[in-house]
Amino acid sequence: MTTLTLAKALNAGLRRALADDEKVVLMGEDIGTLGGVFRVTDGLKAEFGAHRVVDTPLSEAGIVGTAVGLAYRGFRPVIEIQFDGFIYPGFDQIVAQVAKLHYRSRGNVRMPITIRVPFGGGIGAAEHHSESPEAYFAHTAGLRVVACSNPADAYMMVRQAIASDDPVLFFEPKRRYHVKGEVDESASLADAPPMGVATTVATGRDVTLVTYGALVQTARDAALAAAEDGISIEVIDLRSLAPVDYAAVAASVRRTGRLVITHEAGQQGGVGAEIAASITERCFEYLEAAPVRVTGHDIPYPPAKLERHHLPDLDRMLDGVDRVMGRPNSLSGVEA
Amino acid sequence: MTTLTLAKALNAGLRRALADDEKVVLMGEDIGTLGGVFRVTDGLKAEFGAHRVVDTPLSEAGIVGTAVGLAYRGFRPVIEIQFDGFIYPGFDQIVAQVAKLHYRSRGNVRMPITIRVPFGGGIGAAEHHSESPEAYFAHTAGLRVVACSNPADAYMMVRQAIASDDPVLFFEPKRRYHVKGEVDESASLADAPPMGVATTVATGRDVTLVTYGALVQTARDAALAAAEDGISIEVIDLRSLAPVDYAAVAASVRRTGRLVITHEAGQQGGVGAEIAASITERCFEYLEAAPVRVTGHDIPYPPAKLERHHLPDLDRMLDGVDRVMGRPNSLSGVEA
Amino acid sequence: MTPSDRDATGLLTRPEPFVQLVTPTGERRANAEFDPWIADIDLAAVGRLYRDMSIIRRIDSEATALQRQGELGLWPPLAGQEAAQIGSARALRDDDFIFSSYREHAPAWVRGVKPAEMLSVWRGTASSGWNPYEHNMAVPQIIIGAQALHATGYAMGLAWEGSDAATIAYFGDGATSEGDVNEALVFAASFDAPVVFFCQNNQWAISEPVGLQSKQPLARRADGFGMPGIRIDGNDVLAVLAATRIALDRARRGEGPTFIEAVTYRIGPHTTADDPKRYRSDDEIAQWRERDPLTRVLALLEASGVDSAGLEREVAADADRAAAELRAAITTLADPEPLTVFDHVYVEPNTHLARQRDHYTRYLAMFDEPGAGASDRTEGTTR
Amino acid sequence: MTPSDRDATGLLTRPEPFVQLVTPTGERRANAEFDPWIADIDLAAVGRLYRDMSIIRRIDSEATALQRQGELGLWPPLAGQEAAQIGSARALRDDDFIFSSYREHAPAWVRGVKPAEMLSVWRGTASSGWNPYEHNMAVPQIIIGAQALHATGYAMGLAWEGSDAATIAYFGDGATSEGDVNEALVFAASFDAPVVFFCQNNQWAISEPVGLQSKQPLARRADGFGMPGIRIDGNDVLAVLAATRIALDRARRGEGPTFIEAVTYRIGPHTTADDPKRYRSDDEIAQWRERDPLTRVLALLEASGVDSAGLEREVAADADRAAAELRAAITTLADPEPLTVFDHVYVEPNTHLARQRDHYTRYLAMFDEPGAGASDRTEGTTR
Ligand SMILES: Cc1ncc(C[n+]2csc(CCOP(=O)(O)OP(=O)(O)O)c2C)c(N)n1
Ligand SMILES: Cc1ncc(C[n+]2csc(CCOP(=O)(O)OP(=O)(O)O)c2C)c(N)n1
Ligand SMILES: [Mg+2]
Ligand SMILES: [Mg+2]
Repeated sequence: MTTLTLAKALNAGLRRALADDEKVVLMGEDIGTLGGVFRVTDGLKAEFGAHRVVDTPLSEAGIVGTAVGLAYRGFRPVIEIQFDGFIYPGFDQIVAQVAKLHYRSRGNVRMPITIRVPFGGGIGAAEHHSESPEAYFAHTAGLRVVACSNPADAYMMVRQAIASDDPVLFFEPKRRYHVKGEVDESASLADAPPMGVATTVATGRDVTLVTYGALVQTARDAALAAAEDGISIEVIDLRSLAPVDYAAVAASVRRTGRLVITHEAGQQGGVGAEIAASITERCFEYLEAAPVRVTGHDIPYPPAKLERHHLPDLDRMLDGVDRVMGRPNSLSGVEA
Repeated sequence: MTTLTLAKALNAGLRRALADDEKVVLMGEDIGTLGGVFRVTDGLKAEFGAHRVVDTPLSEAGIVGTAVGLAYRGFRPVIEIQFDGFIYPGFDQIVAQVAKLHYRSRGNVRMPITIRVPFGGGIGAAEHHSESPEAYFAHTAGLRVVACSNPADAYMMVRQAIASDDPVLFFEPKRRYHVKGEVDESASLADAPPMGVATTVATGRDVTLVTYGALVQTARDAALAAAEDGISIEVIDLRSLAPVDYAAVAASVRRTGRLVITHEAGQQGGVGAEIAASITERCFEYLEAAPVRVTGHDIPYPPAKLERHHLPDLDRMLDGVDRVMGRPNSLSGVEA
Repeated sequence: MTPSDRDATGLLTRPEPFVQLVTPTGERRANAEFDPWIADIDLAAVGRLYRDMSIIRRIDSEATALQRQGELGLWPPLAGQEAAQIGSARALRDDDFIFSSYREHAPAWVRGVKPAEMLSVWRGTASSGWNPYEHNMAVPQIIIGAQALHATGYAMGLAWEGSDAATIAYFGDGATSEGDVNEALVFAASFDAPVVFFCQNNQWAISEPVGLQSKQPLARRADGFGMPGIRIDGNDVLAVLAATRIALDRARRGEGPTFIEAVTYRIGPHTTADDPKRYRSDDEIAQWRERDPLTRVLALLEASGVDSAGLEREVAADADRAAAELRAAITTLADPEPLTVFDHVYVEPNTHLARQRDHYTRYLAMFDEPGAGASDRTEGTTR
Repeated sequence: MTPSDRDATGLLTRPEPFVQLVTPTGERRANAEFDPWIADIDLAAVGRLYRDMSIIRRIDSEATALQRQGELGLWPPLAGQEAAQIGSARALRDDDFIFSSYREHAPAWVRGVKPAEMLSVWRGTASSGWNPYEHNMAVPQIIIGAQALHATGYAMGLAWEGSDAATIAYFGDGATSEGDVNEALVFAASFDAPVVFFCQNNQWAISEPVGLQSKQPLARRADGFGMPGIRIDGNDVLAVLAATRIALDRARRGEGPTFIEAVTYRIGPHTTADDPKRYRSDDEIAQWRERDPLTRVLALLEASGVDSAGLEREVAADADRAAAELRAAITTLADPEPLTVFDHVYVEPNTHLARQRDHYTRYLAMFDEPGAGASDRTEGTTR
C-alpha cells in the first residue's frame, strides 16, 4: 500500500498501463513536457518518450479523430481533455465515431479509447472549467461512462478503462485531485472489482443516497451528520454511470424504501433522472416516497463566487433526505 | 384554412417570418437554390434573395458560429441542420455559445437563433439520417427545445420559435413531412397557444400516453386500438421538451394514475427519463404503477431493414400500456 | 452572391491549371516531373486501367438501376469520377490503408470488396459491407470529412511503428470546409504522418458549387498547412496515378503528408434522391461529358495501335457479367434477424443492453404465441 | 519529434521574415507599402501609443499582483503583447466590433472598459465584465477559436446591412489548429466578410510551442483560404497599426477578410496558474526581452528629439494612478447575490427554471429562520 493523491494514483495507473502494453499511447494538450495542467501525466513523457505521451495540436476533434485512426490501427489511445468544458469540439468524433464504429463495422473494428475528463466544480475557476457533461455521454449508445472518487479506485479504474475493449469516458473529480488515500499498486486488474460495479461506501437503513465523483465524500459527510440526527443513510458510489449497477442500487432501495440522487450536473435530463426512473420501474412497490434529486441548477455554470449556490453540498443533501423522509424541508407546504 | 403538408406548413411559416422581420435570415446547406433536401425552404431564396436565404459552406460549426455573430449584430438566424445526425460538429457552438451567451453577457446579448432539425427515423435511410438527439439539448441550460407533430403546429411553432428571444432547438418529424393538415395562415402569433404548452390530442381515463414529434400520430392510433379493448388512453403531445409543460402532464396523470412515455431516442437518459422522474416527484401519491417508457433501444441507429425493430410502434406502445395497467405483457413474470 | 455568380468567376469550375498527361481527345502530354512515375505503365497496363474504370462504371449504373427498381434505399453514383478513384487506388500498395467517404466504390472494388457487399449498406441490410481488416479499407464514412482525421491517426500509428505503409483519405470539395479536414491537415503536418489527402473536387457538394466553399483552387490550401499541394486533371487516370505515387513515395520516405486535388465532375445526381436539374444546367454536364475519363483512354490506346474497339467489346462483356452477378447477389440478400440490432454495440458484456435485449426478445416472442399479450391487437398496426 | 525539436527547426520561433517599421533599438525602417498608412502618426501620436502600452502593462502587472494576493482567482497576463494589442485596437473605428479571447485586456481598455470591470470575471463576481454594446466589444471568449466565427458572422451581417464597419477577431497561435478558426476563414472568404483575423503568435499555447501547431508561418495559412496574409513584427506598434489599417481598409471597401500574424511573445506565464519554467528557458525569455515593444518606442522618440525620460516619468505616474484605482475598485467589488445565479439564463419566462429558483429561495430562507429545516445541522458543513 502506498499513500497517494488521486492525481498521483492516476499517474501511477497510467504509468502501469503504458508499461504493460506498448499499444497504449497518451494524447492531449500540454500532457507531455508540462505533465498536464493538473500534472496527472507528470514525468510520463520523459519515461516513455514522445511517441507514447503525445502533446497534440490544440484541437479536440483532432485529438479524438486521430485517436480513432490509431485505434483502427490497433493502438489504445488514452486522451486527456484539459477541462470538462472543452470536450464539445470533439463531440462529433465521440458520438458519431468512437461510440458507433464497433457497431458500424459489425464488430470488426474496436475502439478501445479512454477519454479522461477532469470534471466538476468547486475550484473557483473561470467559465467552462467546472462542468459536468457526463449525461451527454451516458445517453450515447456505444460508450461506457465511469467516474472515480478516490485514489484507490482512480488507480484501478483507469487501468480497467484502458484495458476495456469498449470506449470509456473516464470522469475525474478534479477538486479531489489532491485528496490522499491508500493505493495497492501491486493489485492485479483481475482481482479488482470491475468498473461497472457500484460500491456501498456507507451502510444505512433509512435512505439510499446515490452519487459519484467529487460528491461521494460530501455524501459520506452527510451520512455522518444525519446519523447524529438518528437518520441512517446508505451511500452508494456509482462508479459506473453507463451502465448503472442497478442491481446494487435496487437492492439498497428495497431495504431503505427511499432514494436520493445527487450530482453537480443540472437536473433536467441529468443522470439522476435516469436513475430515478429506472429505480422507480424496478422498486415501485418498495418506495415510500418519490426519489429525490439534489443537483446543480439548470443554469450555465455560474461565476466562481456563486458556485456554492449551485453545487449540492452537505446541507442540500440533507434537505433532500428530509424531503424523501417527509421531515420538515425546503419544500414543506408547497404543492407538488 | 389551407390544407398543407407539414413541410409546406413550415415553408409558409418561414416565409411569413422572413416577410415580417427583415432581421430574419435562413442559413444552411443546400437551403437556397435547392430549397433544402426536404424542400422546406423551397422558393424562399428566389423570393427574398441570397442575403436572406443563405447557402453556406459545408460546416455545421461554421453555420452555428456565424449565426452567433449575426445574432450579436441583431439578426435572427434560422439554421437548417440537414439531418439530425449532422448536428454534432456544431455541438460546441450550440452548448458553449448559443446556450450560454445571454447568461455570460449578463443579459446584454440575446441569441434568438432557431435551429431546425429534421429528426427521427422510419424513412429507410442510411446511418446518421434517422437520429433523435433532442435529449442532449434538453439537458443544456439556456436552450429551449420544441418538436412539432402536425402542419398547424409546424406553421405556428416555427414562427414562435423565430420570434422567441431565446435560442430554440426546433425538431421536425421528418417522416411526417408529407402528412397533410389544415393550417390557418391568417392566425396571429398572439392567438396561438404558446409553444411551451402541451396539447391533449386524445382524452382518456386509464392511462396518460405522452409523446412528441412523429410518434404523436402513432400514439393516437394506439389510443384508438386500445379503445376497442376498453382501455381509455389520454394522449399528450408535449410540443415543448425543455421546459416540459408539467402542469398539463401532471393534471392528466392525477386523473389516470398511469403514465407511459414514448420516444424514438434511446431510453438511457432520454427525455422520457426526465419526465418519469419529474412526474413521479409531482404525482407519487396518485401513481398506480411506475411510469413506463417505450423507447428506441440504446443502440446506434440500426440499418434500415431493422429500424422497425428499433422504433416504438403501435404494438410496443400498447405493450407499454399493458405493463402500466398490469395486464399480460412482454415483461409478465419477469423479476423487476 | 448567388451560386451562379460564384460559377461566373470561373476560377474553380475552370479545370486548368492542373497537371494533365492525357488530353480529353487522347493525346499524351509529356511532363518531366510526372512521367517517370508512370514509366512502367505500358499499353497493357493502360488497358487494365480502362478495364477497371469500365467495370466500376457498369457496376455503378447497375446500382443506380437497382435503386430505381426499389432494390436499394439509396445510391451515391460515382459516374464521372472513375479516373480519380481508379488512378489513386491503383497507386496504393495492398498494405496501405484506405479511409473513404460514401462514394468511393472504385477503391473498394480494387480492394476486392464484392459489389453486393458494397451495396448491402445501401439496401439497408447491414451497417457496413465488409471487414476493414480484410481489405485494408475502412468502412465508408457519411459524416463529411471525419475520415480525414482517422486516416491521419492511422498514419501516425504507422509512422510510430516504423512501417513504410501509408494511408489515403478520400473526401470531396465540400468536405474541405469542415473543421475536421483542416484539423487533419494540422495533425498530419505536425506529426509528418504518411497520409495522402485525396480530394475529389467534383465541382459540387449536393447543390453547392465549389466556389461557395473556396475561392482558391483547393490544392492551394496545402501550402499554408505545411505540405505540398498537387492539382491534377482528375479525369486523367495517368495523371492521377502519377500524382498519387509521388505522394505515397513522400509518405514512405517519412516526408509526411501531401494534398492532391483531383479536378473532376459528378456526372450523375448527388445520390439517387437528388434532382440536379434544380441547380445546374445541361450545358455544364455536356461540357464535362467531353472530358470523360474513359473515352480519352480508348483514344490513347487507339492512337497507339491497340485494337480499342476490341478491347471495349471485351471489357463491356466482363462488365455486364459483373453487373448481372451483382443483381443476382443483391436481390437475394437476406434481411437481418431482428435481434441482431443489439449485436456489436459493445465488445464486452453490458448489463443494461443485455436487459433491453432480453426484454425485446420476450416482446417478440409474444407474437409467436397467438393469444399472448398484445399480439391480438396487431390488426391495423404499423408493423 | 519533441517540442524542443520543433523549436530547433527555428522556422517559427525565429521572428523574421516579417514587416518591421521600428527595430528593437528604435530605428525607423522605411517601407513603401506600409508607411503611407501611418503618415498621420506624428511624434505626439507615437507618444500616445507609448502611453497606452505603458498603462496597460501596469494594469496587467497590478492584476497579476492582485491574483498573487488572493484578490483574483486567475489572471492571464498580456505582458509582452502590448504593441500587438494596442497597435491593432488603435487602428479600429469606434463602430468596428471586437471579438477577443481572454488575453485582450488592451483592446478592452482602449474601448473604455474600466479595469475593475475587466477583472471582475477573474475575481469570480460576474460572468463577464461589461455590456458588449456599450463598448462594441464582445465579452471575452475562453473556448479557443470560437470567437473567430462570431466575428465572421457579425461581419457578414455588417456587409448585408451595407455598413462599412468591420470586425476584428483576436486569437492565438494555438487557436489556428481548432476547426472553428479554419471554418471562420472559409466563411469569411466565401462571403467577403469585412473581418480582420488578428493572430497573436506569442510562440506558445500554454506549454506547446507554435511549431507543434504549424510548420509554416501562420500568415501563410491565409492564401489557401483566399485572402491575403500579412506577417508583421507584433512587438512593433507602428507595423501593427499600419497592417491593421490596411486590412480594415480592404474590409471597408468590400474586398473581404485579411489574416494578420503578429509575431510576438508572452513574457509571463500563460496564466497565474502556469509554471513556464517547466517548458521554456530563461535564455529564450531574455532574447525576447530585447525585443520589448515599449523600449523601442522610447528609443525612437529619444532619437527624434523628444524628452523620452520625461515622457516615461509622466506616463509612469499615470499608470501608477490607474493601478491604484484598479486596486481600490477591485477589492471593494461586492459579491453577487445568491439568487442571481438564476438571472439571464433565459430572456423569456421559463416554467422549469422559475420553479427551481422558487425552490432554492425557500431553501435559503430556511437558514434565515433558525430551527427550521436542515439549518440546525450546518455545523461542520461545506458552506
Ligand atoms: C457533417 C455532415 N453534414 C452534412 C452532411 C450531408 N451531406 C451529405 S453529402 C454532402 C455534400 C458533400 O459534398 P462533397 O464533400 O463535395 O462530396 P461529394 O458528395 O461531392 O462527393 C452533404 C452536405 C453530411 N453527410 N455530414
Ligand atoms: C476548446 C478549448 N480547448 C482547450 C482550452 C484550454 N486552453 C486555454 S488557453 C490554451 C492555449 C491557447 O493558446 P493560444 O491560442 O496560442 O493563445 P494564448 O494563450 O497564447 O494567447 C488552452 C489549450 C480551451 N480554453 N478551449
Ligand atoms: Mg463534391
Ligand atoms: Mg499563443
